This record gives sequence, C-alpha cells and structure tokens, in this order.
Amino acid sequence: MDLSYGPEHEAFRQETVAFIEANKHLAPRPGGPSALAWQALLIDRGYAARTIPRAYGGYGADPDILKSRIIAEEFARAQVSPGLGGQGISMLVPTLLEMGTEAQKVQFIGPTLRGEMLWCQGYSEPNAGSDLASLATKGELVGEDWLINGQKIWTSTAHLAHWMFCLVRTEPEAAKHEGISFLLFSMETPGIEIRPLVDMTGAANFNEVFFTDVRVPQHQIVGRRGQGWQVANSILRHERGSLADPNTMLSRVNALTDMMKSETLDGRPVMDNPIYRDRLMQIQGRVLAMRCNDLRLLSAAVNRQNPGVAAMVVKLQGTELRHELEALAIDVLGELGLLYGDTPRLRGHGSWQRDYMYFLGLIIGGGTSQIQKNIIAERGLGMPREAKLATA
Amino acid sequence: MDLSYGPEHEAFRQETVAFIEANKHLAPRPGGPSALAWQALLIDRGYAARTIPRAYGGYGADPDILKSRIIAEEFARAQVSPGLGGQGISMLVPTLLEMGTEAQKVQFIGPTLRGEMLWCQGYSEPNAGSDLASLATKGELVGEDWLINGQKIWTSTAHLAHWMFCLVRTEPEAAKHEGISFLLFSMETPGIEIRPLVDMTGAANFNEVFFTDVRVPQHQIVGRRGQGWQVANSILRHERGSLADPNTMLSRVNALTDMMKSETLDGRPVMDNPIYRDRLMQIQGRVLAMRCNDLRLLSAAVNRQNPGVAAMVVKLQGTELRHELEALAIDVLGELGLLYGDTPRLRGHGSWQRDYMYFLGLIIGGGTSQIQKNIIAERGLGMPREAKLATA
Amino acid sequence: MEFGLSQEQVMLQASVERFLAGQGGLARTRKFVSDNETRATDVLEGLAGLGVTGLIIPEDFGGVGLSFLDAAIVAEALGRYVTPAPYVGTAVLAPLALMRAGNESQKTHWLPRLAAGEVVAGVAISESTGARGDAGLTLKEGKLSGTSLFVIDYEADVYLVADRDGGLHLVPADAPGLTRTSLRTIDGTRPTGELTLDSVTGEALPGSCPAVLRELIDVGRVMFAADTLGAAQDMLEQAVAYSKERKQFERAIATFQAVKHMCAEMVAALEPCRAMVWYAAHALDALSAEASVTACHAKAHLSEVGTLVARRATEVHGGMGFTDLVGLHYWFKRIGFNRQILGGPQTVREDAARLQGFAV
Amino acid sequence: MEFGLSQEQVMLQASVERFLAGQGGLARTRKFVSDNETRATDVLEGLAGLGVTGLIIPEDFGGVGLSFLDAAIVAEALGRYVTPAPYVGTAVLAPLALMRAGNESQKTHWLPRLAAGEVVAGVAISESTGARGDAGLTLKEGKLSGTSLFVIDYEADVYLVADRDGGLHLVPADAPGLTRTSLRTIDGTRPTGELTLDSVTGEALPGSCPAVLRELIDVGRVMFAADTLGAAQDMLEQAVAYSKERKQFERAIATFQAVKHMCAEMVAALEPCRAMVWYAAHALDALSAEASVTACHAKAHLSEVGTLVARRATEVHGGMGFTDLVGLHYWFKRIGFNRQILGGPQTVREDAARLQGFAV
Repeated sequence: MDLSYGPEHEAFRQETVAFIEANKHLAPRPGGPSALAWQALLIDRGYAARTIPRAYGGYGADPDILKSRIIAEEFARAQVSPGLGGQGISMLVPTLLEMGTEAQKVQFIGPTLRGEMLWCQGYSEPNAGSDLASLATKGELVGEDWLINGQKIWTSTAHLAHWMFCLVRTEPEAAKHEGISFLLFSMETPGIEIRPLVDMTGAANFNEVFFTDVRVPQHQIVGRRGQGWQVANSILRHERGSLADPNTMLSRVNALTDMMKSETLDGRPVMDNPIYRDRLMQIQGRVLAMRCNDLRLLSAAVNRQNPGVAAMVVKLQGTELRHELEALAIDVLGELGLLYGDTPRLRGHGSWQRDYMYFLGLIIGGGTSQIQKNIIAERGLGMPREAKLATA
Repeated sequence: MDLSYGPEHEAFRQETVAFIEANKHLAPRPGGPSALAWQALLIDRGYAARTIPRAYGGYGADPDILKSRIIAEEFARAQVSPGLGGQGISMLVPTLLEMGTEAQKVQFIGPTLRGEMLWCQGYSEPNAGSDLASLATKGELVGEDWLINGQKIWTSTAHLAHWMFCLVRTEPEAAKHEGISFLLFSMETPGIEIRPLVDMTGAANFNEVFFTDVRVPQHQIVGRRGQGWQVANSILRHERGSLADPNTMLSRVNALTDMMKSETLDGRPVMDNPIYRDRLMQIQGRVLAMRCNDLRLLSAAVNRQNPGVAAMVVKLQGTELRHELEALAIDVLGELGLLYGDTPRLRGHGSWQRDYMYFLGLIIGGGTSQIQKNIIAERGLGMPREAKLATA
Repeated sequence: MEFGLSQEQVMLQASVERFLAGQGGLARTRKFVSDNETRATDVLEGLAGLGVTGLIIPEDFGGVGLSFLDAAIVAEALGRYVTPAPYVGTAVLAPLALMRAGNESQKTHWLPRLAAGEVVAGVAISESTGARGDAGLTLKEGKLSGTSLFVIDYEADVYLVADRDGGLHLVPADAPGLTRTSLRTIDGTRPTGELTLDSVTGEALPGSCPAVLRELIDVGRVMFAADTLGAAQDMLEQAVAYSKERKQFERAIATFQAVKHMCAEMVAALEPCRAMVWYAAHALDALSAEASVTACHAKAHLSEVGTLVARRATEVHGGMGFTDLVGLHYWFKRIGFNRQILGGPQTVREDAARLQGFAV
Repeated sequence: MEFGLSQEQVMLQASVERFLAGQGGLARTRKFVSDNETRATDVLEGLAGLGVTGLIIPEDFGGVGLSFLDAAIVAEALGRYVTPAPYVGTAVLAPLALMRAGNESQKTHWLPRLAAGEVVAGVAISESTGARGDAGLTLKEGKLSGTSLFVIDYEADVYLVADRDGGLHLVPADAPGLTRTSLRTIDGTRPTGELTLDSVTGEALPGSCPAVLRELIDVGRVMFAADTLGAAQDMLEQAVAYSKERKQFERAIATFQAVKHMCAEMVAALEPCRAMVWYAAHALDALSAEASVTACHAKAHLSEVGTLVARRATEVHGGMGFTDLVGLHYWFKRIGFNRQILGGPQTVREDAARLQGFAV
C-alpha cells in the first residue's frame, strides 16, 4: 500500500502548481481572457490535450495516468479552469485517434482541441433510449452523399455546436447492431432543426434535433459502413463513470456540513439535530467508500490492472448517492429547501434542488439504473443474459 | 365512515366477553384442561367452527364477518385460546366444503374440527417452490390404489399430523397445471418418512417428507383427477394475508416501546436517543397504515366489496415491516440484541432475534416477495404477464 | 361498520375531479405557471360553484358543513390534478380558525365571503412547526411585528397569522405596516411567500389557544398528506400506462420484471396510504384522542411514500420523465412541496413522539 | 502509487484461506457449534503455524511484525470461512494494548506466548463504546470491581479489561474474585460472555491512556468491518452460484431480472467496501489524523452493507436460504454479530460526528 505518487510525480505536481500560480491571471473569466487563448496555453505547456500527438495539435506526451490525475487535482484545488471539455474533446477525439482516417485526424482533431470546432453527439432517439441499437434515423446513399432523415434527442449543446457525430442506420436490411454507421457533419448543413428540450430543472440542458434530407458527403464516415455500433461503443463506457466523481461528492458533503452548521431551526443550528447528523454521517461514510473505490481504480489504471466490477458500479452507486445527498440537504433546509429560481432567501444558489433533480436525470440517463444492473449482473457477476423471448 | 359495529354486534361482543369471563378457567393450559375439551365447548357455543354446518360437526351459524372479527378480538384481548387452528381447520375444511364428496365431508370435517384429526400440507417440493406447479411427486394408479413416490418439503407439523392433504402429479402427459391431483392419506401409511428441517432460527419448524411406494385408496381424492391445482389454489390465497396481521404488529410495537423505555445505554433510557426514537416512529406510522388498510379490508368483506390491490399488498408489506420492526429492536439492544437461546440477560425471551429471522423466512415463504410483486403488477395493476420465452 | 367513503363522498370527489379535468388539467396548470399567474380565478370560481370553498363552513354561514374527511378527499383530487388553486389555507385552515376561535361578528363577516370564494385567506403558521433563522411574529401592546415565511395560499386578501405565543390574528393584505414578498419554490402550483409586519394592528381571534393552533396544524398536515396521496396515485397510474405503451428491445417495458417490480413496489407502499388518509381525516372529525398523533403519522408517512413514488414513477418514464414534455415534474414537485410544508417527516415524527410522551 | 494489496499480502490471505478451506470450512464450523466447543484448538494451532496469532507482534517478541492492513485481510479470510477461532481479541487487540501500554516485563511475558498461540487473551472493552444497564468496571484502591459484558474472544486464559476511566488491566482467567458467565448469541462461531469482578487484583498496563483505548476501539472496529467484508463477499458468491444452478419455471433463476438485480445491488454496495476496508486499515497504519473517523465509517458502512447482503443473499436462495441445510445462516449471524459488537452503526456514526466536532 503506497498512496504517495513518488518523487518524479511529486516534482511534476510542483511544476503544475507553479504553472497555475504563475498563469492563473490568464484563465478565462467574464470580461477577461478568452477560453481559447487559455486552452492554447494549456496545450502548449502540456496541461491539456496532453497525450494527443503533436501532429494533430496535441502536446504529444506519453500517457501517464498519475500526471493526468495530478493536473486535474491541482486545477481543481486552485479552482482554475482546466481548459475546454465537451463531447468533441472527450469522445470524438479518442474515437478519431483509434478509428479515423489520417485525413479525418488532420481535419478535425486540431480545431476540436483548440476549441474552434464544438461538437454535439447524435445517439439517442425518442424510441431508442435504453435500447440504443434500435435507432431509426435513416442514412441513404444517394449519389455521393448520405441523405439523412430522422430525429435525435438528448443532444446537449446542439445549439452551440458546429458539428455533430451521429449514429445513423445505413443498412436497413442488416441485423440491428450491424446496420449503423458513424457519420460526421456540420450543424450548418441545410435540413437540420434544433428544438430546446426543457427538463424538470427548468433549464434546457438538452435538445431535440430533426433531420430532413440532410446531405452529408460520403467520406464523412468514421469506420466502415455498418460498423458504427462498434465505433460508438468503444467510447460509451468512458462517459459513464465520469457522472459520479467522488471528489465532487466530497465537496458537496463539505458544503452540506457548512450549511448544517450555519442554518438554524427554532434557534439552534441544524447540526444539533441528531437525526440529520446521522444522515449526514451515513452520506459521508458512503462517499468515503466511493472515494476509496476511486483510489483503487486509479491504482489499477496506473498499474494496468483490470479493476473488474469495481469500475462497473461507479455510475449506479454514485448517481444514487449524489441524489440522496441533495435530498438530505433539502430535508435539512425544510421549507427553505423548496426555494428555487430567482427568489429571496434562496440557499446555495438553488443548487440543492437543482442537483436533486439533475441527478435523478443522471440515474436515468447514460444507461438507466436498471440497465446498469443488468450490465453488472451479466458482465460483473457472470450471470446469464436475459433469456431470449419467443417471437410472439 | 362508521367505525362502530352497530348495536346487534355490540351485544354480540358483550355476550362474547361474558362467555370468556365465565369460562376462561376451562381454557387449556399445561397441567390443566385439555385443548380438545375447550374446542368442544367453543364449537358448542359458536365461538369455533362457527359457520360450518351442524351436519359436519360445526355450529352452523350464517357467515358474519364482524362476529368472527369480534370473537378474534375479544379472545385476543383476554389472552385466552380461541380454539384450535392448523392447516386442517384453516385450509382443508373449507376445501372439502367446497369440493369434497358428501362421504369425505362426513368422514373428515368433524374429527378435524374436534382436533382428533390433525393435518399437514404436502405442496412444496425441493424443485417446486415459487414454481409450485412444477411439482414432481408421482401418483400412479396401480389396481385400486394410487402409488405415491417422491418428496415434499416445508411440511410443518408433519411429525404431529395424522393425515396429509397432498398435491401429486397423476397425469404426467398433461400440461403442467393440469396433471396434478389432490389426495388425502393417513400419515401412518407405510412408506412415509419424516425428517425434521432445522431452519436458521435453530428450530425445526418444518419437515421434509419422503414417499416410497405409499399406497392410497383411489377414492381419497378431492375433485377430479388432474384438477388438483384448482382445488389447492382456491385456498392458497387465504394463507397469504394472515402472515402479517397488523394487530400483532401493533403489540410488537408496544412491546418495543416499553423495552426502549426500560433499557438504558450509558445510564440513559434508550428512548432518549432521537435516532432510535425516529426509527420507532417510522415503524409505528407504517404499522398504522397497515392497520388502516386492514380496517378497509374488513369493511370491504362486510359489505361484499372487492378490496382489489389493497388485499394483494398485505403479505409483501407486512412481512417486510415486521422484519424491520424486529431489526430495530435488535439495534436498540445493541450487543444485548445478539443474545439467543438459553442464556443469561436474554431480552424478550429471544423473540426479537427469532422473529427477525422468522419473518425473513416469511418474506421468502408463502410466495417470495419477488413472486408477490409479479402478482401485484399483473393482477393488481394489469401489467402484462412475463413474456414467453423462446424454447432454447 | 363502514370504513371508507360514502356514496355522497364518492360523488363529491368525482364531481371535483370532473371539473378539474374539464377545466384543462395539466394544460391549465402549465398556463398558470408559465404566465406567472397569481390567482387562477376561473378554477377558484368553479370550485366555489361546487361548494369546495365553503366545504367545512357551516350552512348557517353559507357553507355546506361537511367533514374533514370530505375536505381530505377534495385535497386528494386537487393533488391528482396538480391544481393551481388556493385550498388548504383559504378553504380549510382559515375557516376552521374562525369557527373555533372567532367571535360572532368575525364569523358573520368572513365565513360567508370565504364560502363564496369572494375572499381568499392566506395562512401564516409555519413558524409554529419550526422557525427558520429569526422568523416569527411577536405581539407587543396589540401590535404584530416580525416575519412569517411560507404562507399557505399566499396570494390572498387576508391572512390568518399566528404569533409566537400561539395567538391567532387576521391581517388584511393591505394592512399598514405589512410587506409581502413572494417566494418562488419548485412547486409553481402553490404560490407562497413571506409576510413582514412592522407594528401591524391585526384583529385577534378571541378564542385563540394552543389547542386551536394544534388543531390547525393537525388538519393542515392531513390535507397535505391527502394532496400527496392524489398526486402520487396519479404518478403511479401514469407510470403504469406509460410502461404498457413504451417499447424497447421489441417489447413493452411493462413486460420487464424490473419495471413491473418498480410499479408493484409503488402500489404496495401507496395503497395502504389511502386507508391511512381516510382514517386520519376521520380521526380529526370523530376520534379526538388519536387525531394529533395520527395526523403526524399520515403527514410523515405520505411524505416518505410520496417521495418514493415520485422518484420511481419518473424512473419508469426513463428520459421522458425528466423532461417537461410529459410534465410529470409538476406532480414530482408538488409532492416535494407537501413533504416540507408544516414540517418535514423527521420534524413531524418527533412531534408524534412528543405527543406520546416519548420525547420532551 | 499502489492502492491495494502487495504480492505478499495476496499470498498471506491466500495461505490463510487455503488452510481454512483445508481444515473443513463450514463443516468444521458446524462441528464447533453443535459440539459446544469452547476453543477450536486445531484451528488455532493451524493459524499459529501460519503466524496469524503473532501477526502484528514485533519479531523481537516472537511475532511477524506485520501491519493492520495484514491483520484486516486475515480478518476478512476468517469472516469468509466463518471460522470459529479467537482472533480480534487475542491476535490483534490484546497484543496491541501490550505493545502500546505494557512495560517491558509485561511484553516479554505475554507477547511471545500470544504469538505462539499458547495463550488466548480475551478483551473486555465493550462498555467503552456504550454501557448497558449498570455494566462497567471500577478501579478502587487497586482493585477492580463490576461487570463487563460481551468479551471478545471470551474463552480465554487471560483478559484485557478496561475500567471506567479507560485504564487497561490484565486479569488471568483464574484470578480470585473473577466470575465468568458465558453468554450465548446468535453467532455460535464467536463465544462471548461476561466477567464479574469482585475486588480483583489485576495487572495494570502502565502506559494506559485514552489514546490507547481509542486506538483499540478503532482497530477493533476495522477488524470486524473486515470480517463482515469477507462474510458478505462469500454470501454474495454463494447466492450468484446458487442462482445459476437453481431452476424454476424451466429456467435458471439467474435469468430472472429480479434475481439479477438483487445480485447487482449486492455487489454494487459491497465492492466499494473492499477499498474502504483497505483504506481504513491503512489509515490505522499510516494516516493517524484520519484513522479514527475512517474506522467509524468503515464499521458503520460495512454493518449496513453487510446486513443488506446477508438478507438479499438469503432471499436469492429462497426457502433453502432459511434452512440449516446450506448453512447460509452462519454467515448471516456472523454479520449480525459484527454489526453490534463495539457499537452498532448509529452509535459508531455518532462517534464519527463527535470526532469531527459536529456533536458533543
């Protein structure tokens, strides 16, 4: 058991801290330096796009999980922007590196990393949620172009994005998982309509996107025709764990602790209430378990071990835990916990209610808890897949 | 809304109370009057076997649910034995009344009511639990007799019973539910072996029963050949609700309350601990909900209304609630709650631990919680039955 | 022996539900919220026409003189339709306070107007179930000062307020020294807000006493419990219906055991709550020795079960449950509001413990 | 960066498990319980041979000088095999007390004997985590009097006892004035009992202080948490294996979504506990500032998860889980014992709150 990062990495941590200290005045803020300039600096110094080859606009370092973790930790600690994120950088770039043509890598990775090209993801459809592979948006090869018709949903940032990476059914005759292709196209292509999708938090965090005879040049495909499911699947897994970061949960626990010390009920701090206190301790203990689990996953990644089921449970446990954490805060605040939106007496900027609802959305989204349990049982515990149904 | 029982029934209650007061010295007790004499008196006066026709040895009153309830309430309140129970009286007698031949009624009902003939139930098998209809104990017609071979399990009182009512597969060629017959036979028939089945409470509340070439006269069948499933099913439902009587739960809550007042931890009554107190209040509230539901069921029965889903949820909710109630008592007692068996410092005669385990058994037994949920979803909410599986 | 609703009660509830459905149901609620309406006059008038505003007010004062059980089944209907109309304050608690503690002239003046729906009364008693920060009203030399938060039926013409000693007072909305501040909550169907009083002259209800305030709290708790019952029942029904329609993996999701069990767990928890709400309301009417403890349990237990149902019903809807498209969140949020108002579950359970002498 | 077990630790755990399996596993446990054995000498000797009895004792005193993390993974193995051998008291807490608070002659006398497994030490400190009734030991003029309940590793040759002021003492099993009373619990694998002392002359550990007692409690809690981890992991594995074998409705019950989800919920709750136990044990070794709070959380959280797994794994087994035939209840009851000993979850969480200054 060795929780230290070792001398080389501690030196790297010092460097990182020094860099942040020296440059944080350049970090983006409203009315201040732009996010794009900051991103360029971070890439240049190896704090963003760290392991992407230089040829494609990255920094070109060898992968080093601990260094990546150190960067994340220190930028978070200093509360300085760690550069751009988004689905282009987190999902499309790794996909292109693995499956893209040389021309695609050159064309797309650099501008994406630099923040000049924002992407949105076109996967889910109204009738293809948990059962994503049943997606029906149609891509027909007409002359040199794919002609796309259909609808996507849950497309975050569709209204901001320049391009979309999209799953489209191009081989209607093929088996369900084998008729899908992975296409890239500009959101300015004629025939695309975006409608904001208001959710229970009151915000439009997502969109619906409608396609009517959208024309996409034939070569804007990643992988082969009908190979889109494999292309998409190789990165879907990355998305899931990130929804329930235990370090974020820990800061929520700390914020909740502070709130319980400062709020009063009938003249006494709410923390003096043993029942709320016990619930806080329950949550704190569970968050601690998930943080320990996270250390185990980090260690496995560093040492190239397969973490097995320990990784599969993160999304299920984390989103549930976060939802319950926010629920406790609301109970502790009582009627004050109901306040939401632009209103006097609002606590925590309304974040308790917002996250309570948003994490219910995350319990459902990115693979519902029911689907997660199927996966854990089948892949984690080796239980048999759902028995095949008789064709009615 | 009228919670009174009305003047006729209140008069009946007075009568009942007076009877109990005048006769309780005759109630059975170790070294005192026998249970059989008491049973005879109760039948004679209409406090047992109340609605069974006189011709078959009952009291012959018209059914009156409130009077039955009043009898149960007042005998419970006075802590006087309400007469004999058991599967013969509660399950076999109603079955015979509905489906038995005249000869069977005459032969079996009277002795059963009088306690001269004790019965056990032969339904479950090691490979036929939730899926009871897959039972495999074989009954073959050889000459004038059924020749029975196979095994039953979960047979309570098998070692005490004189007779068994038993489900046996007599038509191996028929569909699963249509090949079963309902047979009656003496436990003294050669070829029957009884083995006690020790459970987690440490007691042998149940038995395994093995049959080797057990011969049963052909006429000892209730209903027709292959009709046994319907015969058994008509009464199975009665068994389920009775496992979770809310009035018993209420007396457990009261016992728990008393215990929390008298036990101390670090010199203070455990009731002073707000967390345990809150858990007690949660349980008390849930028990109250089940008691109100029970009133609703009683009212529906009196007024011949179909209580619908309100009846279906009793077993699921009640067994779970009882298990949690006992779990709270153990937590409240801390290490003292671990004590079990013949030991100093034992609390509540060990009933907290015993019932904690026993009610876990009941969560599983009599239709597991999983099966209960299927039934509630399908029959209570009209959700479709499990989709048929492909034959692999 | 008849535990349940009478024919008249079944008809009353049905007629209220029919009206609420006819008046637009969710569509009306959406409009109320998106247009920032403060009072749904059309709904209120319709309810007044059905006698709802005067439900518990004696006939002598222009009401229909029904019971708390009748009031509870109306609350259930309003919850089921997430109706954006004042009710618990104006139709139940304010009339009750006047009936119990008002003098004849107060009754004669206010009750008929309340019964007719001409006047809406807000109720400011939340500090009596737990005061946040320095909230609370003090009576000094006949003048009321201080703050009261989370007024029930806040968009009102007159307020019933409780001072720190349990005294009840009527304060008109335009009383000098009264400042009103709207508070936005998750539940857009229930306008609430705070009152700040600076030496306000109220009209004391002469019969005020701790027992009357206790009864107001008990009755209010049962009404919010009933509202949750209706809202949760509707969410459950929506979830079951959706699961039968929605297909994934070439089958209705209602055929998946996980979905079936989620629905079974909801109904198993919720169905006994119906009898519990009936019983708690009946106890207010007729079983005074049990009424307070039963009201606490109904409020706390319905809050817990409501929270469970609200969450699970949303989950059964998958992503759709999270969107505004099906509008399920109106029910979700209403149940959330009912949970906290007049005391969250833990607060209310501690009250139940105190009432039984288990806590100080 | 290496969060997890070293090669040596993996081998240590494997060798202990190999021994426990070879020595009979459940069959040995059944025999211990049904024969009312008081000390499983064969098991104890085997463990001594593997160095387990001297695991944390320094090599100078005949032990192997390993860490609390090593001790925790041995506890996990013992839980997995529901082993009826003394461990937490005799191999961990008693040696620890001697190492921290004993003088040289005490160490020289006791540690080598404990390490060799020649002597079994019981530990009577349960009153320090919550005294039931009038239990507790008082030191007056050098004499110990009173009662201590729920002695860990009760069937012992010598006892480490804590008095009401936190002073630690050694009391031989045959000390004049000492009366021992066996207490039967649900967990037949863990003999426990009470000591009644009537002016007993004990041997004080001169270095006793609140910090040492605190460390004993922390270490004990982590060990019982580790035991639960092992027991719960084994129950989960038994449940998964059974579900693949058991057929109902013409299919393995493992194909039912309800059964799959029960198993998924178990592993989802339990798997992070493994890292938590590692971390808590490592904190005892190396992160003293966090050690006490982390120990509380590990104990409380493992108790809750263990209870869940014990119940669900039993349910997956259906009726068989309730019988003695498969013997699943030995694990169920061991987890139940671990939950209460040295403080139930609520007690331990309140301790965690106090340690952080949230409660008095």
